[in-house]
Amino acid sequence: MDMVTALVLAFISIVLINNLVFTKFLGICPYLGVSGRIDMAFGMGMAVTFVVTLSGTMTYMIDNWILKELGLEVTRYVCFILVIAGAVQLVEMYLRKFFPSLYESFGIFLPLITTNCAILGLCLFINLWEIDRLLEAVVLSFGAGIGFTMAICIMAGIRENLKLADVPECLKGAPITLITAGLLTLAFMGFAGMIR
Amino acid sequence: MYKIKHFFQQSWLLIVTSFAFGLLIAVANARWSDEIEWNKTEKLNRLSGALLPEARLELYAEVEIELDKGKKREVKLREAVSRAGDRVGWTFEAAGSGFQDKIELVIALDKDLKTIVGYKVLSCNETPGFGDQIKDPYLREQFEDAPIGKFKPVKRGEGDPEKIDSEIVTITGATVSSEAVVNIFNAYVEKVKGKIEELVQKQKEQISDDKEG
Amino acid sequence: MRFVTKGRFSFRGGVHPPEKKELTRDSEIQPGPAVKQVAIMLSQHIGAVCESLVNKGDSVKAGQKIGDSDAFVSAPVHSSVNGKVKQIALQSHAVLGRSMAVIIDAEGDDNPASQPSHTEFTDSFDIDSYSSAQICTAVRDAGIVGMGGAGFPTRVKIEPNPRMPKETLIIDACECEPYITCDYRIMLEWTKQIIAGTRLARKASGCSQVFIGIEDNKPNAIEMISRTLEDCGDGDRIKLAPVKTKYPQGGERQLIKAILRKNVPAGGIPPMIGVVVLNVATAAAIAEAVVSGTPLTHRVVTVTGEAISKPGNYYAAIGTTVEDLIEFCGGVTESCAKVVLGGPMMGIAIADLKTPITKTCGAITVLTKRQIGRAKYEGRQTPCIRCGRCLEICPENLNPTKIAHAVKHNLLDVALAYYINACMECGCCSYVCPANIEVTGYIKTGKIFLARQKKKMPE
Amino acid sequence: MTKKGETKAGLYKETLLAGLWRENPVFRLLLGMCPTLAVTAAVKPAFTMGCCVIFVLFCSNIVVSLMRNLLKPHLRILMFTLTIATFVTIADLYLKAFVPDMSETLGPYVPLIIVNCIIICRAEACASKNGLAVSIIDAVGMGIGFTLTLCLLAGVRELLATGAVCEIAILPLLKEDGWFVPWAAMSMPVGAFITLGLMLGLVNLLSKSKS
Amino acid sequence: MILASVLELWSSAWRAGLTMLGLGSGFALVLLVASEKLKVEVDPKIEQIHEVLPNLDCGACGFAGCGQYAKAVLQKPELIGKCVPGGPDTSEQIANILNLQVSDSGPQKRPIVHCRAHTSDRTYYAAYEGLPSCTAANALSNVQACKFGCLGFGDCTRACRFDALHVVDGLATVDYEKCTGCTACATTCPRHLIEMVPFAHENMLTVACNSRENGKSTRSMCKVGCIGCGLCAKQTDIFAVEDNLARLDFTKFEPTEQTETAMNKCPTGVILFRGATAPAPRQPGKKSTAAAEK
Amino acid sequence: MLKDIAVSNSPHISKPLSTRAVMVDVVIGLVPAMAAAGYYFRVRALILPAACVISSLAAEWLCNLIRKKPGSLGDFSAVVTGIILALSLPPALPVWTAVIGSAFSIAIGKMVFGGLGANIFNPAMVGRTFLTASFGMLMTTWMVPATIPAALSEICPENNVEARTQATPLAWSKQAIKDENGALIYNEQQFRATLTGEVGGCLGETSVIALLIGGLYLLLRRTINFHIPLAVLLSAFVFAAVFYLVDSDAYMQPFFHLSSGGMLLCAFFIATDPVTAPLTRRGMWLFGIGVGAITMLIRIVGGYPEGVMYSVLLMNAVTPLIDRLCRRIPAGGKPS
Ligand SMILES: Cc1cc2nc3c(=O)[nH]c(=O)nc-3n(C[C@H](O)[C@H](O)[C@H](O)COP(=O)(O)O)c2cc1C
Ligand SMILES: Cc1cc2nc3c(=O)[nH]c(=O)nc-3n(C[C@H](O)[C@H](O)[C@H](O)COP(=O)(O)O)c2cc1C
Ligand SMILES: Cc1cc2nc3c(=O)[nH]c(=O)nc-3n(C[C@H](O)[C@H](O)[C@H](O)COP(=O)(O)O)c2cc1C
Ligand SMILES: Cc1cc2nc3c(=O)[nH]c(=O)nc-3n(C[C@H](O)[C@H](O)[C@H](O)CO)c2cc1C
Ligand code: SF4
Ligand code: SF4
Ligand code: SF4
Ligand code: SF4
Ligand code: FES
Repeated sequence: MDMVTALVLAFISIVLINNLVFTKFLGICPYLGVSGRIDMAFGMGMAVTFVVTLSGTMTYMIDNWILKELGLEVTRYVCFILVIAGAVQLVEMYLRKFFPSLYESFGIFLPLITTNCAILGLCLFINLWEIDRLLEAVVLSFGAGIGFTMAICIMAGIRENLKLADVPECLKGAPITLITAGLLTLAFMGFAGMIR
Repeated sequence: MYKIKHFFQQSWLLIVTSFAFGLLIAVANARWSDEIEWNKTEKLNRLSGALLPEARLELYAEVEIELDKGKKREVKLREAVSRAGDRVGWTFEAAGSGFQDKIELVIALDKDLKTIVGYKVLSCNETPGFGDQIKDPYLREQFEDAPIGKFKPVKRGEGDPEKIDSEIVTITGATVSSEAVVNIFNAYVEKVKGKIEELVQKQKEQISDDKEG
Repeated sequence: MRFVTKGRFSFRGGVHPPEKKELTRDSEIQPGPAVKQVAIMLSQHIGAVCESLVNKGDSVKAGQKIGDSDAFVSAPVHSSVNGKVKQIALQSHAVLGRSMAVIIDAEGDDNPASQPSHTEFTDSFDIDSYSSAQICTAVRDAGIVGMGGAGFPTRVKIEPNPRMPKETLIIDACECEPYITCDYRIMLEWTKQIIAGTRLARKASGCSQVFIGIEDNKPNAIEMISRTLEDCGDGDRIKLAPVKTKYPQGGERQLIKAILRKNVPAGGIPPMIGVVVLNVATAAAIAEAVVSGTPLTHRVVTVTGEAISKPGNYYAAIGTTVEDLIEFCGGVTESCAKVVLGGPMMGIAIADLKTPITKTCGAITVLTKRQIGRAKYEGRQTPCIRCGRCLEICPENLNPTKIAHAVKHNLLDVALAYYINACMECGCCSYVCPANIEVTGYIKTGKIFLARQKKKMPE
Repeated sequence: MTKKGETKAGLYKETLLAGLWRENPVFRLLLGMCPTLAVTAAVKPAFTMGCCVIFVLFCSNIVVSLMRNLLKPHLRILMFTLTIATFVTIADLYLKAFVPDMSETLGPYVPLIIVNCIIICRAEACASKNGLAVSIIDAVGMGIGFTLTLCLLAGVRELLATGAVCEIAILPLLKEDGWFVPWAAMSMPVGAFITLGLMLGLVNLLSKSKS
Repeated sequence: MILASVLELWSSAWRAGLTMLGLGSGFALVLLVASEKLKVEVDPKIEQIHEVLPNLDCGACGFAGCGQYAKAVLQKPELIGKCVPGGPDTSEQIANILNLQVSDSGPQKRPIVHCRAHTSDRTYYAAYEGLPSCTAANALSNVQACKFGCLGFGDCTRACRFDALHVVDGLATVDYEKCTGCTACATTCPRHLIEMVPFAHENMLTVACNSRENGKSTRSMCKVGCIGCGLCAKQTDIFAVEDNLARLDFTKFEPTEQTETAMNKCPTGVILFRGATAPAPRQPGKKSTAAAEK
Repeated sequence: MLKDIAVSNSPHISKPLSTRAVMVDVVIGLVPAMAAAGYYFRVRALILPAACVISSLAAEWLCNLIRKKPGSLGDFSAVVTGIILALSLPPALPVWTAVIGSAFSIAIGKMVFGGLGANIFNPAMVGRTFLTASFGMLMTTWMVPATIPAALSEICPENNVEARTQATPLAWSKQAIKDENGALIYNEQQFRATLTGEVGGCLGETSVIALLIGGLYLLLRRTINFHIPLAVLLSAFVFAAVFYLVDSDAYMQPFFHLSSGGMLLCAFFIATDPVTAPLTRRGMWLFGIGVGAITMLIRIVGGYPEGVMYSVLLMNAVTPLIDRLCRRIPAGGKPS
């Protein structure tokens, strides 16, 4: 029971309170780039969720079960990024070959993700937070993906509305998206201190 | 056979570079690992040094203490030794959850384990302007020279921040963070004190054993 | 029980603009002006434009067919005066801008308005002596088109269509537009024609039930019609349905919803659910055409508005210009700011007063600045404050502000996604908007854009 | 991008200047936004970050440029990330060894340079297509452009958040009998997003009035 | 000495080196196998386009990564130029791959506005207070007396992405220096006033009117409209009057004496040049300077 | 021929209603709250609103100037923003802070999005959150109502201090959760105090009666419709009631939560801001429920005593999604 509570709390925490985009500034490039339309944003979010869950789990295992055992923590970054890049590429190829429809709907976002710092960032944070249970790492990774999806979908909704607004010419596009994101972080401060 | 050849044709670059880069990283690490280690202790030293000026820290022991709810935590006990070689106090790191995130402190106790020398914040992620005031003297000075024991947080106006006692007047607007500091003290200090006494006792016994032996 | 209901039938949404019917409510239908010249538009209906059957210099008789088309969806036009064809030329048209018209110089002492055939209408006719096909042919030959505003050829509406069998005929006697009273006067004065026309239309279309929908702000008309219904042979098939007074209760989709509790599919037309809606004036014209063989050359026009000196209802020759009619009513006062063909909600503002009236033109409303509203007149608009009023009143349950903004920013796919094509352009959303945004105007424009885009598609 | 310079020197200059303004990674290409936002609460970490990026960009551009003809398509991304990750690790170790407090402030954002979009972007767009010299100059230009932008942003934020720039007091604080009360929000994520947003707007405005 | 230190370094480093070697070759192997086993046939052009794209997957083009953009651009060549980081070079390369050289079929087409009336030349019966859009205004009758002429609310201006079209004093006016001939304006104008004309010369002669009203009506509505008098058609047969409106056959146009005379003879001065260096049109009612000299 | 006639699209008449009239209505609705504030906080209730309104107007004027747009002060929306911001500020707040807040509200909260009607977030709440994040201490320093005689104020021990700090009802609530004595701490007298407004808190939030009068006025004038206020209050009530029923020792009565803090101000004046709330009725219900629930979540579980501004901003953020979710279907069904 305790464990379930802990996992639920970890999930809520990473989705709302320590949201990667709003508090850790991770994955901003796709957040700005692919939030123009809701369907695209959702696809991107799903792809991130998938990859982040996969790589969060894998890097956790590699880090704790291999690198720490061998005392090779220095090569951590290299290993992480190899795992992520390789996994993303593999998954992409696999989907493209065997699930073309799935590939069409969200696989196309996969190559974008290798260079998305949300993925590597999360792996690093899991390491930094000294998570000591595999399950918690999995939940955190999954939650991070969901948090990203939520953030990017909210932004996409807002931007679809802003298309109908008379935003000053020089602020159109990235600037207003950034300002909106700023105000969103203000709003999300409301969740601060909810879980200690 | 063909396949192996094909593999090497396609991938030799990656194989070679990964080996080379692996070496490179390892070399850099080997070169700098001492500095990195040193930096880590140096920071502790600096902070504790501010608490216990003119003292040198030496790792005394690593002990495991049990916090509430059965959580166990490794604590590195350090002994502060003056130039003359006398023990002047103890320091250890302690952590607990604050308003936003984990708060990490270094706490210093005097050598007789009667009073608290003070604390320094190792890391905290509290809101600037609110919770990060736990770094300020207002809260810190209330602990200095306070007797070791349980502390009690009280609201401003209910106690006197100038008076050194077990009542800690919290920072308005940052009650939660202040209480977090108090809680860290309450969770650690007495347990650590017990451990140190145990260890010192053991050491003494050992010395006397040695003598006897 | 002749009344369908005692309660007030209605639909969701709608607005209550000031009625202003008192200006002309009690003015009996009078003959219109005798004019020197009429311009008979060759296009007075939805559908194919007529081709002129006469040439410059020809003499024509009142009631003579002067334009026709072979197309199914079309209706012939007739001369409303005796005279000589002066020329066939472009003339200002309320909807089409400039369109071809036969311009006829009236001759002799022929007073075009002195054809009060209506008053002589005898309702002692034998309905069984007319077959459905006969009625339809007569209706077409008389050039009858919907006189409620849209001008759809009536024959096409009432002719049985095996693909969409008709079950219900609704006579639209709501006259929900403010100011206008032409239908009301017809109901009071030419009740017999209306009932006769209704019976004929029912017979022609093969409908099993008939409703006459009247807004409950016209108790006299309700009384009058119900009395006449009792006397007529078909009375028990025809039911009277008083409906709540609210704009746009007379819109056919709203009327159907109110009376039958059925929705016409969005973007669809009533025949899809087996309903025919006819305006009362149309019904009256049907009776005239079938029983007396009179073509549609005159119609009742309400000339009204605060800026008209002598507002009233006139039986005017089609082809009379707006200018002539206004002058006939004593001209306009100083404060005149807008001349509208039709009512203030759906009518079309015209700039060229030489525009002739057509079969669909039930009213000329001349508004003053005060009526238009200062904010609107001076272009004092603010951005949309998303107050939601337009959503609340939209009878079609749309999201007008969203559609309007999408059109404004040329996002036609968004406009489509919010069902721009389901809008019937009733104008309620513009009416209520506190920001004075021309919501309806944007939507209309968007529809034009879309239509053009669609045309381009096949390439 | 390499078209305009006619002489070699012109080409180099063009490449160098491109990174500074015309193709400024932050303002124009909108790349590498995460560190831009995360480390700019104060000038010092921002500058450190910039230096790391210059170093990594420099090294990886050299390596990528050297091996550009040997790349196999299916291993390309892997090679790039491997190279970058190696140099980032080295940079990280260096910081840990010699600038420990900065290393601590920057935390995971140093390793995150690996996935910083600028670096992969330059590897792909420049180094893997151009010779050594151009790649190096491009790295320097881009790196400096990135660093300067970071410092600018950090300067504004630090000033408003603490009244100081580079920890040198500029606005007298109310606490210390001055008049300025720090805007704590500027050191929070809000400050980062809004300042960058407004700055981008300003840049857009400037470049438009210029053209 | 040196050897010793190298040896020492080696002893601490070989494990890391080997691990990475293992990892590297592992991934190399897996990816190699995968790339061969999981190969999907795609249009080689997509690959080619993908090659020339910067491969940043930055999303600036509005697509989810370069691959998607490559695919889209293959189907819709008008999307060329959306890749911001790639810039014009990339666009050019893509165009090459798609074989999109500008077809050399005749001279480039440029828009000509078939109206020359400015606000002061036109007759208005009423003030227009509707939406400032030609399409909206065109849906009402008689916003201005002439049903055929330019409304001047600039739907075309808004359609032009190259800032090459402006409403000057109520009349849409093309800036031929900026115009790229994209036809956006021509398809937008609700009055179909803008025609894409093959510009065989820098300046083209045109009858700048669209009114099919008879001469009398036209005169009552517009000071400068074509009254269909047919004087121009008498000069040369590249002019023809139809529906009260003179038309010029652009394909046959050459600047000759006859065209010059036709231009000068036109009583309303509606025959005039349009183009980058076109002379200012004659004022209505006035003879051309050349004619005056004679 | 007639002169001076105009043509335009139909309809040719319009309801005599304008944006300004709507905004003026809101100001009128806020008058009772301002009057109550004047009674309890004296000059501060004059200075703060004046400063906020003036600086809001100035900021809007300046933004329009920069954008070279025609002035938009005439629509009075900046006045409303200023007043609502002022009413949600602690009475003792220095004027310069209020000025920064209003400028931020208008410039960043509204004008960068394109001005009236285009903003995604409630400008006043944007300003307030920014102030809270920036000048936290000032924003949580409360003043004792002037009507409480110094001698009587057990609640405010430090009565001698100029800007007297007084615990607000919500602070009791937070304390009560910690001490698990919610049921004890809340009594009749205090409930009456929240009704009249004789408690600590933001300028315009203390008096329940004044807010109810203002809200009722807006409802009667149909400037707002009842969906959002009702949804906010209902969901907050239910949320609080569940906690109260589970553990009435620790948690306050649900009515306490409705009557304290910014809840009523929010329900009637802030959540109802048409610009930032959903358009459709179903959307309004969702929005209101969200605001109420998140407010209570923050109050009961979260780190702050009050969550109104955060919950409003959070729901503002998802308003576009709500609007999308609750897209209206035409009366005749979707066209095929
Ligand atoms: C933006 C903001 C940030 C805050 N950050 C902290 C914080 O870091 N630490 C803390 O103890 N309280 C913080 N608080 C204050 C808490 O919300 C809470 O009011 C306080 O801890 C308890 O109230 P008191 O200290 O005034 O009695 C913050 C408040 C706000 C509005
Ligand atoms: C918004 C709106 C309001 C209308 N109001 C009336 C009305 O008041 N009376 C009427 O007879 N027709 C009205 N119509 C026209 C009817 O919808 C319908 O077209 C007409 O009654 C059909 O009869 P007809 O073909 O005989 O004209 C209205 C249409 C719309 C779109
Ligand atoms: C409209 C409005 C919104 C508010 N929103 C918040 C909020 O989100 N967070 C907050 O701490 N206080 C907010 N306040 C202030 C609170 O209502 C209340 O006065 C204050 O939080 C009291 O709590 P404390 O003194 O215990 O910190 C708001 C006030 C108003 C009028
Ligand atoms: C009922 C109503 C409530 C409003 N509430 C607010 C508010 O809470 N905050 C605000 O800044 N403006 C408010 N306004 C004013 C206006 O809508 C607001 O400034 C816009 O958000 C600016 O675009 C309100 C207006 C109305 C009609
Ligand atoms: S005009 Fe269209 S959108 Fe507006 S209320 Fe009428 S039906 Fe609805
Ligand atoms: S009525 Fe006007 S202001 Fe209100 S939502 Fe509709 S368009 Fe916007
Ligand atoms: S040319 Fe056509 S689109 Fe352009 S302003 Fe004139 S009428 Fe409008
Ligand atoms: S829209 Fe195209 S064709 Fe028309 S003026 Fe502009 S560039 Fe030229
Ligand atoms: S730097 Fe591009 S996603 Fe983070």
